[in-house]
Amino acid sequence: MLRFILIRLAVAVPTLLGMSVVAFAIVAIAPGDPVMMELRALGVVPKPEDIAALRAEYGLDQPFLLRYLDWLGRAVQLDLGTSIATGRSVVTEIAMRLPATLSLAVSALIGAVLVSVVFGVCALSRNRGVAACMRGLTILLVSIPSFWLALLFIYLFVLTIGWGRLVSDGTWSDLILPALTLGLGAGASLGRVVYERIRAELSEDHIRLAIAKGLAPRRILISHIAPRIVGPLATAWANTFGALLGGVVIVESIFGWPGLGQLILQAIAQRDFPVIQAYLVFMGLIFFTMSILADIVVFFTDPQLRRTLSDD
Amino acid sequence: MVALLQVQNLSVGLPFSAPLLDAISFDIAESERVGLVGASGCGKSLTAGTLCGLLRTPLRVLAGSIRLDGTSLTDASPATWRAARGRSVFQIFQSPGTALTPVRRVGTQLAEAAQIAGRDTKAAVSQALDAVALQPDVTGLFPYQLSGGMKQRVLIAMALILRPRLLIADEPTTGLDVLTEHDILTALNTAADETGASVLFISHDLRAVRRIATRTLVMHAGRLVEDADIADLAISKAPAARALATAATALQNPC
Amino acid sequence: AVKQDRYSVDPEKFTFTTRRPAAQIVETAVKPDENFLPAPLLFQDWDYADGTYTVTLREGVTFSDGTPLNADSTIAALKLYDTGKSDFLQIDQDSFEKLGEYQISFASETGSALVIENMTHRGTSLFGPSEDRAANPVGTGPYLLESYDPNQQITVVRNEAYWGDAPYVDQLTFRFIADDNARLLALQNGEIDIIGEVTPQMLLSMPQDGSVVLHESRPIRYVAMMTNINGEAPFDIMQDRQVREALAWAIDRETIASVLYAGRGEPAKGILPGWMFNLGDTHTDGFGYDTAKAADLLEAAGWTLGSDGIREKDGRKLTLRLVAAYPNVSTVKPMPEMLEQMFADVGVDIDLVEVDDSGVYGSTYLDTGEADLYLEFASNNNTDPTYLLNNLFTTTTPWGGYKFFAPGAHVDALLSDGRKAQTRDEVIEKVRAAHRAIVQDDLVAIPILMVPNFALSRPGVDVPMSEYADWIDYGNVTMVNQ
Amino acid sequence: MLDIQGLTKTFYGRAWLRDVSLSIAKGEVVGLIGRSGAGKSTLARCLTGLETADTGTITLNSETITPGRGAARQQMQYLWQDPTQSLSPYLTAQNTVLETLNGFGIGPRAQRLKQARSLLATFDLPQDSFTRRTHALSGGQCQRVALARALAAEPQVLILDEPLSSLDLAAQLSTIRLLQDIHRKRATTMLIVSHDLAPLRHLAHRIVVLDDARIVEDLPMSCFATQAQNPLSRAYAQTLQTDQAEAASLSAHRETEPATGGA
Amino acid sequence: MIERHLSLPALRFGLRGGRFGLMMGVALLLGFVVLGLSPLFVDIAPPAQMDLLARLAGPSDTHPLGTDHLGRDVLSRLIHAVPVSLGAAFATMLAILAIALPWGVIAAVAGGRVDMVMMRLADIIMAFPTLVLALAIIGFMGASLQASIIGIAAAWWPSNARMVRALVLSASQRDFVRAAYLSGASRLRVIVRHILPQVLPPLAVIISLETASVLLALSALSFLGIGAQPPTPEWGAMLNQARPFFSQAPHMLLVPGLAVTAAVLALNLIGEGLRDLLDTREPYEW
Ligand SMILES: Nc1ncnc2c1ncn2[C@@H]1O[C@H](COP(=O)(O)OP(=O)(O)OP(=O)(O)O)[C@@H](O)[C@H]1O
Ligand SMILES: Nc1ncnc2c1ncn2[C@@H]1O[C@H](COP(=O)(O)OP(=O)(O)OP(=O)(O)O)[C@@H](O)[C@H]1O
Ligand SMILES: [Mg+2]
Ligand SMILES: [Mg+2]
Repeated sequence: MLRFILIRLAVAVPTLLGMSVVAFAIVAIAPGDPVMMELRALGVVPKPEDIAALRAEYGLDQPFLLRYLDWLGRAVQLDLGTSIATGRSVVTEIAMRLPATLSLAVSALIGAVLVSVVFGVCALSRNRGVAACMRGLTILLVSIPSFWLALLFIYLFVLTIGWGRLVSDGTWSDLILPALTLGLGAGASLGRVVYERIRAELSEDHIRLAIAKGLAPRRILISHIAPRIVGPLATAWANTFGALLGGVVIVESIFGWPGLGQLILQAIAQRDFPVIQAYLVFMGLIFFTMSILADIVVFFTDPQLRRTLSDD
Repeated sequence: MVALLQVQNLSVGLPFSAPLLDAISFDIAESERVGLVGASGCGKSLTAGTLCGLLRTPLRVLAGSIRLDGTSLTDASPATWRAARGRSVFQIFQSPGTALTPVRRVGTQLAEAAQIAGRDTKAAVSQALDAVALQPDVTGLFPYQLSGGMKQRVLIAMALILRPRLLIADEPTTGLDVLTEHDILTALNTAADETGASVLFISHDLRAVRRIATRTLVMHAGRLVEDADIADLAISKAPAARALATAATALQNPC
Repeated sequence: AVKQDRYSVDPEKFTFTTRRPAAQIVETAVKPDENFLPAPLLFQDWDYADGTYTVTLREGVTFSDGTPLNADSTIAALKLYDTGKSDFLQIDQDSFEKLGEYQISFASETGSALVIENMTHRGTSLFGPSEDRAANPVGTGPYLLESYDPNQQITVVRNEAYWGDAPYVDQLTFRFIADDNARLLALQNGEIDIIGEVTPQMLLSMPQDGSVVLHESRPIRYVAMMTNINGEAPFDIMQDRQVREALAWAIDRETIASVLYAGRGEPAKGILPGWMFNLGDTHTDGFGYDTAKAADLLEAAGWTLGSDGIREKDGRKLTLRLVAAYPNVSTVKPMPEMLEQMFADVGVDIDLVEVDDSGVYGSTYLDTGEADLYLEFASNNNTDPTYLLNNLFTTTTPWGGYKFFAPGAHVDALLSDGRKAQTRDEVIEKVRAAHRAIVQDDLVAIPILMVPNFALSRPGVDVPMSEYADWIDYGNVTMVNQ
Repeated sequence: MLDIQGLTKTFYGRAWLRDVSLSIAKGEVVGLIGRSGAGKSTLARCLTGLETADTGTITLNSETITPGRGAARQQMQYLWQDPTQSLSPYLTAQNTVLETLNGFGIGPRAQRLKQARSLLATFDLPQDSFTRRTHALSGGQCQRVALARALAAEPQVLILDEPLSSLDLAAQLSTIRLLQDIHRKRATTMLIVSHDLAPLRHLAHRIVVLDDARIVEDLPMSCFATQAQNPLSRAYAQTLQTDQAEAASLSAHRETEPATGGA
Repeated sequence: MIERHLSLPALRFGLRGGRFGLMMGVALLLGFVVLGLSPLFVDIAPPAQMDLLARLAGPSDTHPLGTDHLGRDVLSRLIHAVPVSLGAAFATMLAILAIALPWGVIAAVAGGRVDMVMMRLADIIMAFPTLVLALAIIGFMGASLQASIIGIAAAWWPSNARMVRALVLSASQRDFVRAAYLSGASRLRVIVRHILPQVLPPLAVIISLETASVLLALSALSFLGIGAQPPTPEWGAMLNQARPFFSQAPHMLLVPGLAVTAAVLALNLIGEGLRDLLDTREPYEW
């Protein structure tokens, strides 16, 4: 187990490094001078010496590689620099927003997983009418743009019925609508995966044996299909979580949810380079953690893999 | 005495096209062991699947009736089928390699069968494993750790635990070497002896059939063309049956 | 609710970024009066002679930590300001002198006569000594910081020891809602009382049933198109003044004014309002709406109508890139689309770029000159009459100015003379001349509208409006009974 | 002619072939038998380049070759265990053979299609099946196409991996006849993998038994039944005897009804 | 015992739901094509023509779907947006495929170290949320439809490259592919004649499903105001403009929203329908 995780981490190192290069380079090669940007944003009348000083402060006078190594060296010590816009350390800035985004993404994910199981299983119902309706509904929900759904929800629930608030300050009740908006679409996409997976399993020989034994559908689902599909599903969950973290950008801005999505939108608009870099690295890290968790699930649910990996 | 299994005019196929099984009728008596032979693709597995209610969707029963142990299974509800499967009819499939659920231990899968049959799990499992000459410690293994022959024997053990009235064995030895084949057929006979089950043994190889059954059904292109003692196939009126017998003889004699 | 949290905890950047909320906590030396002349606030009285400013401070004022406002603390505060990166006032650091307990003097680094005028800018507020100006801003203002929830809200409570008239409102909460639409909906939904940074789209979509009340000041903000007169091909078409003038005549300002800004805008003759500094509006002539004249001008410039309705010259289409970005697109939307239609009527094709992003604006279009027209929405939000013109249209600013629409040496000279002029009249004289050059003779800025400063509130709230958004006195918002 | 020396192959730390050495003379037909999973297919696949052996050398006509590369690709042809899976569903029977002729540049270009068709015809395939795709052919027919393709390459060695086990009895019999025929006409060197000894009696000159990743027996077919020492080999020899006994019971009828003989 | 690779029964007897869905999807898409072409045959108001007196008007005879905040005809804008919105989605998909296809095929065919390096590179990009990476790229390029096409394509291709690689890999492991090589076919011929035909049908499924997602992503960017720029008629941009007026003029929001949903739905239905048709698995019924 530990060995497996260690191997997995070792494999991840080059990718993580590559990610950090991309995150750094995307910002470093972007057109525009962050210093001029900052001064302009501040409405300041700078002297050339000031500009030079500021450039030196951000290390912009150094060559790319040196800057990258320096940045990386500090990044591993969790020092990702200071936000140009707010002057706070980027880590603080992210830490401040992270709980809101995580709670949104996690609750959307949980909702999506639940919804997906319902969709997936119902779409396989013996009742053809139910199955067709469920499949249709799934495809429809996958097709609705989340931002549009969000606006419809606002119109319906907030403005017409008056259930929610528009200005959320991160309390739980404010979470429901954005999480629903995010979760429904994701749940439908995951529902497709669940459906596909179960269908694939249902055409396997071992399920035929389980049926021939006289097992009830529920038992087959729980003890013969579920353990086989949690591995692939966990991978899908991890990917969905990544997609949700991207999707929050829009939903957060519509619902005014104070999370990372708003931070990155603002940072991009303001060219708050340290924040953009840190955000990208951070997302990569989350993605990696998630995919490692998914791999662990796969590892645990596949006895053969477990054996081969612990054998040598 | 009424036969255990009565199949009458059974036709199976896709809707709106020529049937793949065409008006098949045969009976199997209590504790009788019957062989079903025929060339590849003639519909043997299809027959077996139909008897277990395991037709894949677009295929379906087009006509005819199946009565097992007095119960009609044609157009039976899923619940009726579920009740019949395992205890009344059980099938061992063509491909042992993929028949067991890969992620669950062999013991668990056998125990599940014991539960369905309503028997004491431990005793039934160890007894069954003993009967098919498997070590008791295979219960702790996963299917991938077993050889093909062992997997097939686990399936026979499962049949021993379930004690079905009718056991269908669909080419249980295909893909296994002759020595393993020998062991499997022995185990199958043991199982039938112990449970008193009727057996429908499917194969394209007369040699294997001969070890289990004497009465043999011969299929050709979806029809039942012969129902006779295995020794009489060579003098059958059906060309398909004669061809089978000839081939078997020719293969076994040095030229 | 306001759009964005501009609060920075970086002490060196603090001064310029706290803006509205901090405006309630800290005060500037002087405030703008009715005519945008500096009026006493923390400075009681001042005098300028031979490059030296002599200032008498208001007595009896204390910072919220108890430090009295006196010569020492004022010099410290001004020095503190100037140690920041924003060397905006350009005071000579070595020239500070304490003349008495409440009297100081200093000089300008550049010989400017307008340092006091620039002190009405909120960015120059005087902070008291404090280790951490972010967590604990010390000022002389009517409110004290209660809580700060980054990017969400700032709450201030009344400073009971305030030297001036106590404000009406006990506690103010500024919420940051980046999305324009969400701000309006939240107001409609009764979640907030007042919203600032009102966009024309909000005015267009504002419910007309009285559930939302509009407050406005005198017109102060201009909407104008800066023209790229120094661009390189393919952005060199605007070098031809005839084309610039043609565009000026092609704009139906009346229609725009009646459609946008809830009909509260006025067709503009310039980019400075006439009431400001008593400039008057006779020094500019402005342009009417006359498509025939516009067409003639374009014809005269050699741009003839092509078969597809777009003018061309030497095989080149009259396509102009119009960038709408400053300060963000939503402040002018949907005007760019209306302009595009109007220019299409005279055979000018517009390649419209809307960027809600000052960063991209600056680096991609403004600094590179890769556009023909820049639609801007801004104002001279300062009592320094040269402030706007000097910043936008000269080449003498420390960063070299926005060289693509600087008319040249004559405007540079007018404005630098204006900044050094000894009398107010002389300053205004120079500003009028420069303004006329910019919006009429050289026509580097095509004026479109002059727009008030807006706020929206729920009914029953009266907001004391100011032309200068940073000077809206939210502490003295009153409730009116209907 | 074909000489295998010290072939070793391990998967995941377990050896499936251990120091296997085998030489086959020109025109010889060798039968390779063993229990399921003994490594028979692995050996065959190592010879054709489908797997790469860890150690060991393979020489063909005293030249060391790399299976599946260069000239060896043509000289050693492999017949897959499952013939239907080894034929492209996108090609017709004649194009399948043509592909090989083109690939190895056999015969004049203009003649190749004719050559392919005549080759298929020699394998008893009906004319109308030449232009059919494999999914329209029976398993036995598929195997003939696969064989035709292998022989079209004019190989020196033909390696057949369980050519019979996926066929029904009638098809098995006709395949045996076909292989006998091929050997008679071309004297092709063959290595036939099987898990059953019985059918090899009709084909093989020599039987090699593989058990536990090693060759445990290597005897001429004629004296295998009597001289085999290894317990596994003995067990195989035993099956021959019981089979023959049982066959006797069937042939009893044959003598009474001579008209039934066919195939 | 004989398993068929391309079980044609499914195609022949395609009685599953997929058939119906596929037909619906194709019909919807054709509907959009007809709609998109209609300005060529029917007289429709120019999409940019403003009628400032009839702003935010609801559906009427002159404006069947009402007008927007500048008095432009919503129906006309909707119709003129068809080629823009769908075209952008297809262009993006094309760009994605232009990278993903060679990348995936080369990685799968080359194998070994080349494969590893190529996949690691793809992994690196994949680790960032697609939308955010696209946002960052657009942020630096300046907002425009082209920028969002490039941004989405740049952030999107790795997942498709992975899928292509997986398809090619599983296709190249089929016995007949290796058999074809061993019996004389050149590598190029193996790829073209034996691997590609296997890959194309599932690729068609992937392409239609992915185009659906791309369309969603593009309209999301336009909705954020950083995709298609006004006055270009584009559904996402129309939604962006409709947003401030959504309580006053809900039709402005509903119409383009429904159009996006219907177009995405059409592509999804086609994808799912194709997948069902190609699906050779036949699940057991319990
Ligand atoms: N690519 C591979 N990776 C891992 N293990 C493999 C691989 N190929 C074969 N093996 C293992 O090697 C063993 C020997 O396989 P091989 O196919 O050679 O057996 P065989 O003697 O041909 O058996 P059969 O009669 O069943 O065909 C098998 O247990 C198989 O699991
Ligand atoms: N779902 C299906 N749709 C259409 N045809 C089918 C389907 N399933 C089986 N068949 C056809 O039914 C016929 C009988 O198949 P079956 O599997 O019963 O053959 P078999 O006698 O068991 O052959 P083998 O010895 O190869 O196992 C075959 O021709 C097969 O192609
Ligand atoms: Mg079968
Ligand atoms: Mg093998």
